Amino acid sequence: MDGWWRRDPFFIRYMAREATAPFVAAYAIVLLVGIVSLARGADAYEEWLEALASTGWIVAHAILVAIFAYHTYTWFQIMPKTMPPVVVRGRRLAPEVITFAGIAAAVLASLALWILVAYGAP
Amino acid sequence: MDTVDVDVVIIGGGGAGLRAAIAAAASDPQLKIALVSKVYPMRSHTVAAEGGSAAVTLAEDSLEHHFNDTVSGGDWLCDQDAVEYFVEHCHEEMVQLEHWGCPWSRREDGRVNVRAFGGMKIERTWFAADLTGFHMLHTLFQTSMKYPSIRRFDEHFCCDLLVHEGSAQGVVVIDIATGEFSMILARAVIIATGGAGRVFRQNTNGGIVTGDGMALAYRRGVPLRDMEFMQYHPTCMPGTGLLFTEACRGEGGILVNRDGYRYLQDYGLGPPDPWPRKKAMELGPRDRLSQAFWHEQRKGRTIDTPHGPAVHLDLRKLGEKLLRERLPQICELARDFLGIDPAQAPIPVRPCVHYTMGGIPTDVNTAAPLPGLYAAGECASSGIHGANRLGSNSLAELCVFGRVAGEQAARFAREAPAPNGVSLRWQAQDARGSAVGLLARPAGGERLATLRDEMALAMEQGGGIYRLEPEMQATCKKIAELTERLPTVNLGDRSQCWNTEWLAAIELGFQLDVAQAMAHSALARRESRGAHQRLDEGLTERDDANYLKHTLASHVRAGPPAIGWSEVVITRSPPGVRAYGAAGESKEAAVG
Amino acid sequence: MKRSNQPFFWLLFGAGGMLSALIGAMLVFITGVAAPLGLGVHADLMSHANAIAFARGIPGKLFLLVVVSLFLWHAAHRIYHSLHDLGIPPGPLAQAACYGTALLGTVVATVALLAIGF
Amino acid sequence: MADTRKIVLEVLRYTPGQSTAPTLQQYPIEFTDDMSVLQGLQQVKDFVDGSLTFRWSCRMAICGSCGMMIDGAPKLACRAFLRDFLPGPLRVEPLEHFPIERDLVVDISDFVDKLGRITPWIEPREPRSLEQGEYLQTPAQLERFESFSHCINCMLCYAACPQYGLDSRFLGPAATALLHRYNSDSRDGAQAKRMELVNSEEGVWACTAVGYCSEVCPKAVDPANAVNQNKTASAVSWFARFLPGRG
Ligand SMILES: Cc1cc2nc3c(=O)[nH]c(=O)nc-3n(C[C@H](O)[C@H](O)[C@H](O)COP(=O)(O)OP(=O)(O)OC[C@H]3O[C@@H](n4cnc5c(N)ncnc54)[C@H](O)[C@@H]3O)c2cc1C
Ligand code: SF4
Ligand code: F3S
Ligand code: FES
Repeated sequence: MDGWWRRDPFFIRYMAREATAPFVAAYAIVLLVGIVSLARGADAYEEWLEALASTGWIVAHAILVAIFAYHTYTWFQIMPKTMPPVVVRGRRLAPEVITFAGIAAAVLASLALWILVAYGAP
Repeated sequence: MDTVDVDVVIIGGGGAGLRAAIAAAASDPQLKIALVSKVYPMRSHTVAAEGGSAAVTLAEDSLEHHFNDTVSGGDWLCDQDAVEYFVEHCHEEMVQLEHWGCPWSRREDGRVNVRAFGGMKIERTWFAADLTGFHMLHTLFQTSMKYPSIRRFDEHFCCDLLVHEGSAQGVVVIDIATGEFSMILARAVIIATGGAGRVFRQNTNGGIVTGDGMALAYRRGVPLRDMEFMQYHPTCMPGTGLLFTEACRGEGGILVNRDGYRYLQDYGLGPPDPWPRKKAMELGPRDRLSQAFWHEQRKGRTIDTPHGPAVHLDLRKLGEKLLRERLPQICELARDFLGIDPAQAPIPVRPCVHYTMGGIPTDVNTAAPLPGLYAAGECASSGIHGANRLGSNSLAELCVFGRVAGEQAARFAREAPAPNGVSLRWQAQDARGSAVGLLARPAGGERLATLRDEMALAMEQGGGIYRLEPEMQATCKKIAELTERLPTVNLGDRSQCWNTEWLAAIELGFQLDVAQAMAHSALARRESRGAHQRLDEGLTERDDANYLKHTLASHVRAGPPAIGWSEVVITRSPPGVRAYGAAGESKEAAVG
Repeated sequence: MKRSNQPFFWLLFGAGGMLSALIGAMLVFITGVAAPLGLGVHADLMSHANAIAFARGIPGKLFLLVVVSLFLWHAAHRIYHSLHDLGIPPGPLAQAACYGTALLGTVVATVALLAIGF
Repeated sequence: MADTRKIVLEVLRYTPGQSTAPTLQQYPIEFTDDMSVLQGLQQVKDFVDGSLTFRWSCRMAICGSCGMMIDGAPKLACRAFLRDFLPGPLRVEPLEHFPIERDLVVDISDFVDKLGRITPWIEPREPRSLEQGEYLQTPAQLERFESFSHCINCMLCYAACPQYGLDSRFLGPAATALLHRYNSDSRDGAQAKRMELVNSEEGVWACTAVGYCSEVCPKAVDPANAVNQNKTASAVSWFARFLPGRG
């Protein structure tokens, strides 16, 4: 089974999907470091903020955004497989509809978050 | 050689074999049952049946109607005691399958739905979309797993029937994966090996439908009954022979010739409208529809395709939605093989060999004329189909007579003495010797496929929809010649493991025996009845005075079979005129 | 038959996957791109004062804990299975490494958030 | 349609006892556009090399015998058409993840054993005699399980599933689809028994929702959906144990 996932484009897409996980973890760790430094005091926190503002980290985060977006797409793409069939007026909902609804929900939630942060924050 | 001791051995894991196994196991949990099949049971050809299974269901229907449809459909060659038993028990068997989980199509109120079928006066065909046989087979197979007393021998090929002092006492099987032989000794043997359609060229049958069980019994002295009756199904794919179920017409599909004309009205099946209408036009019996095609072809009114002449099966009126819902498999076949969407365009079809009416003769208890031997399913001549089977009677038969076979064999096994191991061992060694002998021949000689194709072509020529004496004689000769050539055939494969070429050679031997019985039985029946239609001077009509009897072909070592005759059991329906369409309707009105 | 302990992890995986699918990309954009560059948000969005204020409120605390923890559990579960996909046999060791990290992260985040005070 | 074209079949050959390792053998054939890969193989067996071994029977995509790797993907040979693989050569190999018995024939006994373990029969919710007739089941109730009952046991999904390939203890797509078929049948009452298998370590939990099983299924059974729905069901039952009054 070595290298089985190179056998078919389908598997390569699957591996790409799974490969988003370390990046999700990486982001969680970045945040965690931020929280810990916040707990350690203002100096530690400022250091963390400064690091975030470096070009390297900004580029890295920009890449992370793309990876997270890919995760969003794949997550809702397998959604129809993972949930019980939804029957609306006697008809089973088509998979594309479920995927679309999921992505739409993600867009709405993200917009809401943006509005909250950009206009609601002090 | 390994020996396995059981009470009942069943050869065949199709609908009939599985139903028998369950019945035997349910009747007595102590019985040891062996179920032998050359393919995994769920691959058996029952899987391919599309249309449905008959059982009197609606309030306006009656056993009498089903009986009459069956007997007249069979051109009065049916054993009426068997038909009576059959129609009485269809419904409970269908309900039994329902209780076991078969996903029958339903009406809105949750009851099982029924559809119309050819030659049936009232809708009485239970169906599971167009996958009826598939669902029945898988339901039976999966249900059979409930019984630990059923020991399966999957992918084991039965190559001989063991007989000691006039009673069947076991079989010899080859484990296909290893090539090893075993002897299964039993107090009762059930043969449920299915039909023999592959003897012909264009047919609807799967590759495994090679008449093995019929030949096994035939070689052991059991005569084969009514072998001249082969059913041609009118709507098959030219070339491959793939079937477009009768349900296409049951749902309202029509047949038209090259001029777009519903030609069936010219052959005593009209008038065409109103449509659909039971027992008329496209819902006439299969033999009549196939014969009509033959005449159309003669008149040059068929359509030319790369695989020969065809007519059009037009399903466009049914509409996209109904087609997808009721006939999904048909849509798929048409699309993949022909590039046709039945909702948009008509499908070219022609008659192909479909069903073997004859077989191992059995009585109402499914007992063959060899003590300890039982037969059920297409390999049996249970007497219910006569000269022409009605669509959807066969699947019902698998259940009704499969159950009887299981129960009767179990009953017999409880009383029968233990098999005689010593004598049977010699026979089994012999069987192995001759099977292995095929492999031991030096290389060189003819290809197996050449012989097989010649046989199939000869059967088509001499055993077609219409038959002529000289052609039939030529076929008999050809089969004899092929039987002689068979031992010199070249087998390139010498392996013991999964040697399908070798098994195919054994199967071809079975097929040639069955073909021989068919050809000679046909020659002996000097009349026209049901699926056996002769064009010879003076033989084009049914002749009840001389031929209201079954043929019995008995195997003769090195020579043509001896043809004997047996009485047809008539209980309440004397031979009458088979009338369909307007003629049939007025006849029924007259009878009341 | 031994009951699998996977449902527990799978549920955390699912919750983290869903949360990150819904807002992950935007969150990364805000904290990693928009805030440092002052793109469309206040330049001091993540200033120490703002951060402390946010992390001292109960909703803020919970939000941070949930994001960090669930993202970690989501990743841990996927990585655990990916190790298997790549030929590293699943077992107590791999399980400890993956789920252990997520657990550790959760504990550290909890302690830190508590230390920040209310 | 009658025009013939040429393609080379490149078939994996292996005979235990005779071959040391599987090898590829090339067979150039002529074909017409309506010919399936199965017909191509039959042509070779009939007229070129009688020892080439493969399973087939119905040639109409319903018996489930003829699954093989065709051009790297699991397919039914009788429902794959030679015309779609031009210019070739067309690689034909036995199904992945199963031991080879010979040439294109694989050993599927693992699946058949699994099938036997899922309680693939109805244990009635309420008993009913034959005289009482059929159970009532509305078309809507039928639809809840019908598509999962369409499985022809062709094993394409097992050949597609990397998790099964990595660890064959996994119950796998088709067996789970059939399990789900019975669990969703309004007539059945053996859900609890089947859930034990679903919940177990060999149950559904090895699945990582690759989804390729459903992609290759020739009968649109959607086994991935069955497996993943059962993860949800299994997770619910995992937590339900801790609810009061649930033991
Ligand atoms: C395409 C098609 C559609 C049909 N549609 C309908 C329909 O709608 N309604 C209807 O009533 N009928 C229909 N029929 C007819 C009906 O399906 C068959 O008559 C019936 O299924 C035969 O069942 P069986 O159990 O006798 O044999 P099969 O299902 O053919 O089983 C035979 C079994 O015997 C085994 N076997 C054979 N030889 C050996 C051997 N030498 N050693 C070991 N095992 C052996 C095989 O492995 C197999 O398990 C249809 C037939 C076809 C071909
Ligand atoms: S689920 Fe589909 S692919 Fe899998 S065995 Fe069944 S029919 Fe074949
Ligand atoms: S491919 Fe395998 S991993 Fe799951 S979704 Fe299908 S069973
Ligand atoms: S031969 Fe039956 S599925 Fe292909």
